[in-house]
Amino acid sequence: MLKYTFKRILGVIPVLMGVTFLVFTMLHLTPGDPARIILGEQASLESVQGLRDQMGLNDNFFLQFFRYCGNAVTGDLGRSYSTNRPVFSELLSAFPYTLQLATMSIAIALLLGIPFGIISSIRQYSLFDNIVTSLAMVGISIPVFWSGLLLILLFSVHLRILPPSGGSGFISMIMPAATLAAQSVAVITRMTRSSMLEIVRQDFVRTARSKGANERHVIVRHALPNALVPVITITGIQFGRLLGGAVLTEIVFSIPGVGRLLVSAIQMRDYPMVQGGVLFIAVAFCLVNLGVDLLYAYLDPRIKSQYK
Amino acid sequence: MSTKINFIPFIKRLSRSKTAFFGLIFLCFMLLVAIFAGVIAPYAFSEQDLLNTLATPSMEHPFGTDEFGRDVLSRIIYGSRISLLVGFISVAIALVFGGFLGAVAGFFGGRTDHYIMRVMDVFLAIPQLLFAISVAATLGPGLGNLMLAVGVAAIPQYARVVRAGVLSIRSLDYIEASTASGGGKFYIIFKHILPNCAAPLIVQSTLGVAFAILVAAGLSFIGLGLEPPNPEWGAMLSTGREYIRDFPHLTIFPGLAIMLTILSLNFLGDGLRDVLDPKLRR
Amino acid sequence: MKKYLTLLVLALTIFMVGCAKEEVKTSKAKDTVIIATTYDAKTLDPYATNDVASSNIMQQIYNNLVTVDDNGEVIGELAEKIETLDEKTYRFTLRKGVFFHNGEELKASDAIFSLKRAYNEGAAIKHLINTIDLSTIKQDDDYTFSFSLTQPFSPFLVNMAHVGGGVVLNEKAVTEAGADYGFSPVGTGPYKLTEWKKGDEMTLTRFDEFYGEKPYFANMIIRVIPEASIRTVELEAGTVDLAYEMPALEVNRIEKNEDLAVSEVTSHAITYLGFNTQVAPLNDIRVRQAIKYGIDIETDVLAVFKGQAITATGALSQAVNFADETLTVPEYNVEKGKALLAEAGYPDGFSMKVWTNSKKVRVDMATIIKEQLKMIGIDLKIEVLEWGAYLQGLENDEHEMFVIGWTCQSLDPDLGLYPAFHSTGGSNFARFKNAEFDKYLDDSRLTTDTAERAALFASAQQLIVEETPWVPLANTKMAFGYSKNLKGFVPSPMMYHKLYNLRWEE
Amino acid sequence: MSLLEINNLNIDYLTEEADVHALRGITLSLEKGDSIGLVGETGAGKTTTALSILGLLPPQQSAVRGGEIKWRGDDLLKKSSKDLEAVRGKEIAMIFQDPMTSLNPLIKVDEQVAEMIRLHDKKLSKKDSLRLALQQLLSVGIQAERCNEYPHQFSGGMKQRVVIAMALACSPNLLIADEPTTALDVTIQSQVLELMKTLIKENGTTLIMITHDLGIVSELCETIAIMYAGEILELATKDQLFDNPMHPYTHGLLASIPDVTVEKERLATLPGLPPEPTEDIKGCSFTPRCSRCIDRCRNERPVLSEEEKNHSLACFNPYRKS
Repeated sequence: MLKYTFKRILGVIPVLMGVTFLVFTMLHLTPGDPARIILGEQASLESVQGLRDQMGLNDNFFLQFFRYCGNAVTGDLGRSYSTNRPVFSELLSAFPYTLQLATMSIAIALLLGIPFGIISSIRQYSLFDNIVTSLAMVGISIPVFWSGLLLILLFSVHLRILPPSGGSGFISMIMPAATLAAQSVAVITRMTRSSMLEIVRQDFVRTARSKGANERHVIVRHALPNALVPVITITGIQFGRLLGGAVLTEIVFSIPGVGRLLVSAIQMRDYPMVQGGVLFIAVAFCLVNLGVDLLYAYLDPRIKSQYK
Repeated sequence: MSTKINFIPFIKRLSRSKTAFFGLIFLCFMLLVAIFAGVIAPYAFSEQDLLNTLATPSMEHPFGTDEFGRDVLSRIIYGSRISLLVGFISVAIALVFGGFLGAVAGFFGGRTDHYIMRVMDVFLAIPQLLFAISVAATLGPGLGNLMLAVGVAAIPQYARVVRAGVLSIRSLDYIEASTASGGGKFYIIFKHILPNCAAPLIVQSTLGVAFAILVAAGLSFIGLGLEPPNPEWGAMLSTGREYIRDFPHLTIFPGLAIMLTILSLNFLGDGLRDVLDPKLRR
Repeated sequence: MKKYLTLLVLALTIFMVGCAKEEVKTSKAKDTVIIATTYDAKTLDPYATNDVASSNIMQQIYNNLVTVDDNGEVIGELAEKIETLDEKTYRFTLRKGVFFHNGEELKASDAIFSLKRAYNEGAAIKHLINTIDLSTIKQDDDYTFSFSLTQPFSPFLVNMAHVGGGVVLNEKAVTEAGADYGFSPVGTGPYKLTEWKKGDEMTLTRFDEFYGEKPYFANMIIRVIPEASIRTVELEAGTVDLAYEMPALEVNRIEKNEDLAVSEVTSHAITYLGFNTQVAPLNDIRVRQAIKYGIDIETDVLAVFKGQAITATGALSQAVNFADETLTVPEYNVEKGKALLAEAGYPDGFSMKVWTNSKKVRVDMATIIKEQLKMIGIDLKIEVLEWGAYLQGLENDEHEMFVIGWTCQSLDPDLGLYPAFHSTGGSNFARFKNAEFDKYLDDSRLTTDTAERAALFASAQQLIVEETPWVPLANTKMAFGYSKNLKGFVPSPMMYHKLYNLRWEE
Repeated sequence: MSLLEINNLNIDYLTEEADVHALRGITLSLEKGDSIGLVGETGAGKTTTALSILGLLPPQQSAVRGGEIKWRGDDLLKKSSKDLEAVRGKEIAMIFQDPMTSLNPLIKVDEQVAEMIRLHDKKLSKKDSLRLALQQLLSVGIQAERCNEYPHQFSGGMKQRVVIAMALACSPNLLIADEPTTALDVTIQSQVLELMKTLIKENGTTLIMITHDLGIVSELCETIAIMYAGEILELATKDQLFDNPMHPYTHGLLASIPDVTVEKERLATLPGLPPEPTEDIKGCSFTPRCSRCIDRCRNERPVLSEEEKNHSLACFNPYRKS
């Protein structure tokens, strides 16, 4: 298991190198002079040229790339062009917001999605099932930047019970988390439902019934743990997606998380920030995926034995 | 998994699911709206009336007017062209490139497979929306760029689906027979292998169009979409946001358009999966 | 199942940790004022940036050598006395007993250090002070120093009043903090930085050793809320006391609210339609004028800004000193426009691209202008460029028509006119080259006589109206909403306000 | 009172297109200590019979269209699910066909056996139940140190041993074994059969054995029921059936068994296929394939009735000895 974990971590390195190279190339193809952006439209041409030299922007592309990689290994992701603060500390200060948002939405998603999925599968084709599956589809289809706005309109503007912007604090995260969770609830409900439906047809569930276990015991003890294995996987994927992809929700609710930081960095051509941010998200993504795989092995002894 | 699709029973089976049927009908409706936008729309999408801005819905303007007095209904109608175009073309881009890469990777296996899939891993390590944002920012605004951004970001998914399909078919007898009888490799890929990946690809593509429309709307929402005065649903929503308290119609109608279109595609995709994927057939 | 329970416990722990953040602060006695802005500051190192959001915070933390009073006259701030030794040599005598937030006393060495640092490292604001001849800086004693300019430059002192211009930093603090100085700023101002959650909120605390009048509020929280509608909601809910940048719709709403008040100020910012005067057909003055006649500026400004701007008459905002008040809004006359175009050889018009960036009012302006110019036969294609690409494109001469903003960063018009229109100006995106104009501005720099300068600036402004390198569109008005109990808010046209004058009266 | 009595049981499976008639009037009765083998082709209704006894038919996809299953005189079809649960495992246990899939992959094998024990003895502690489970597993020949492993670590034969241990853990009165050896290698098959034989003898368990293999039945069962298309066509003691098969179908079946003592050019095969299970059959279901079919067979349904002692038959034109 340890060996496997180690191997997986090693496997992440080339991916991260690739991500770095990809982003690096993209940024260099992007029109816009970072020196000019830093200094603003009023600064003189000489100042801009001087800054370009100072920042090493006039160097060879590959020189810049390898210099960056070298620094990144030591944990130095450079300094943001726009704030001159270390990119890493910028990311660290934004990350708690994103983390909180992501954990809250995943919590909501699991708390709603799993029970909905279970009930739906037990009462397949019932009214409840039909409503839940249709709603799940709506949840997947609804754009967060729309549902978020509607929630703000309802709960902040009309009812005045929740703050419209999600800065710090639990209360102000409720609405963004709910908005973001809609899709995850849907995904988890559907996954739980289909997984349950598949598992319930399995022989060992019939075995459990033949042992004289009651329906609840059969579901809770036998069907559910097996059905949840793929649900955990998809939850992990969702979580990874939320960590990096909560951009729109963060924008709608003015949450200063990683996603918004990154989008504004992209818009301001803050190269080190974009570079570091994407790398950060890629690392988080890879770690979450690794975590999911390990979790998978932890939950399913069959998988675990493959890794030995 | 042979998937010679017979059209008539296929539609019949599809329409057994009410939701899939709804999806199909609504999608056809939107396609018609998009094609005949010029005929249906009561106004031109850029026609301004600075004396009648931000009007609430009325007989004259069923969905009201925006901040330049442009008819919201007409803009939504013309906007369907953009959304559907971006949705379909970007998926086509992803399908062509991803499909090709996946087929090559799966068919040749070995090193080719290894390298192609490692590159795909790199793409997959960046969340799709974020990747699309980065590409869109690199390319700048414009219809083509928007399609490209959304499409490129989706390539790895299709590569994976096709590769998995190819792997499951590659070892089958008739492929071996075809190889033995001297068919060229690409001939075999195109003649035998790809058609047999059709079912998962059709499902994936239908859901993919939905996701592409969603991503495109998201990009427009943060200002990485088309140049004005092009009517784009996400951008309309973004503008409406400023007026949401007084003139919610600017937010509600484009939002509904996005949601219903995506919803119908998702319903359809789900129905298709039920019909096409024998494993899940009820 | 046990495994799932283990997981659940683990997840709950992570969740708690994730949510373990302090709740919103609310205080009983009103000792904290909460202000909602649109953007977060980038850095609090005054030499590293020149953006309004950062300046707005720095205004509370730092003091300059000089400042501008309500009449636009330069007066000393940290400088007790300013002497003009000759037409290009100044001597400053500092106040005594002024302390920095770190306990250090203000010395002439700090001021000299600051000027040198601004000159050497302050690329973002160097244009404000680059006329200083560094070799002439001379320290007389702990509180007195002097220097000369490379040439006489009458707007010099006014420029020094800009936040990034004549600000005085503490040498020790800057040296100690190194590259991270921007996040641990040390000034002499009435407030000091205590906490900064990037992109979320910043807390400033009253500096008790401040040399001047102590502020009323012990704490000031500046929250970043990008959406205007949300700033209003929070203002109405009382979770915010003062909200910046209120658009017209929100202003109407606030005006109707008995507990809230609105203040407005015309900013130095101007939105204009620029022409690249070096490319055909825009190099023909008749074409430029035709376009000017083809735009119904007054209606357009109303439609886009909804009353949050006044229609521009010239290249300078009326809030800037020496702005020519005799100028009027250009007439809207399609026929005249068509005639001029025909005369210039374009009876059927032409098509052309117009650039803008994603700033909403600019895009909106471009959108409306596109529709109107169809009437005189010009077909515009709007290209929305990302800001960096936009600036680079302008620098590389790839532009034709463009909608952009320009801010005169000082009360003196020199910074508004010289960079934008002088043939050697660094931001002359119109590529305007006019010897007559150059001469007016060059002369204005050499004289300190107010009447003489007024005449020179008036001629310069009229010349621009005639030559039309720009069609000036709007001078933005900024509206601020705040609680009726909040007193002492005087918005500054420079957009960085003296928030230490705020008081609370129930 | 018989231990188990099935009377005219009719069961349909419900599909979107039509109802599938899985059982068309099964009648069967078992006394304590009996061992009966249900033999027939795939789709004959053997497993359905077994599942219906335990009430394990999928509730939404199946329907009882009549009949009764009496266990010690009580109709199992009328029992509440709670009462049924007390019967399952405790009184009637079942061994399923595929040992690969009939164990829960996430639970260790000893715990799966222990669970069976605990389900029917609520007072038992987990520790005690595990101890009992261990004994049970030892008795089916599983080494003690392997009892704490997961099913995927076991071979197929070992898994089936676990399943058997589990089924017998509560000493049930009736054991239903649904093709317990089909999924196993031939060598393992005999070992497992041997084990079952011993255990059943030791415990005196009543047995219903489901198989398509007459050889297996002859080893384990005293009585044999030949099933075809949801019906029992012939029911007789082992000896009588092999000596004197009366139903044409049984005849065919026996003819298809290779007999090493007699050299034949070809094995006999039954021509044709069983009827569509959705079809409503008026007469005898075997008619289309029957070589002895008479007119009556097509229009009237033969009912299982005792032809000789311990030998019942549903046929109008059976083979008769002499």
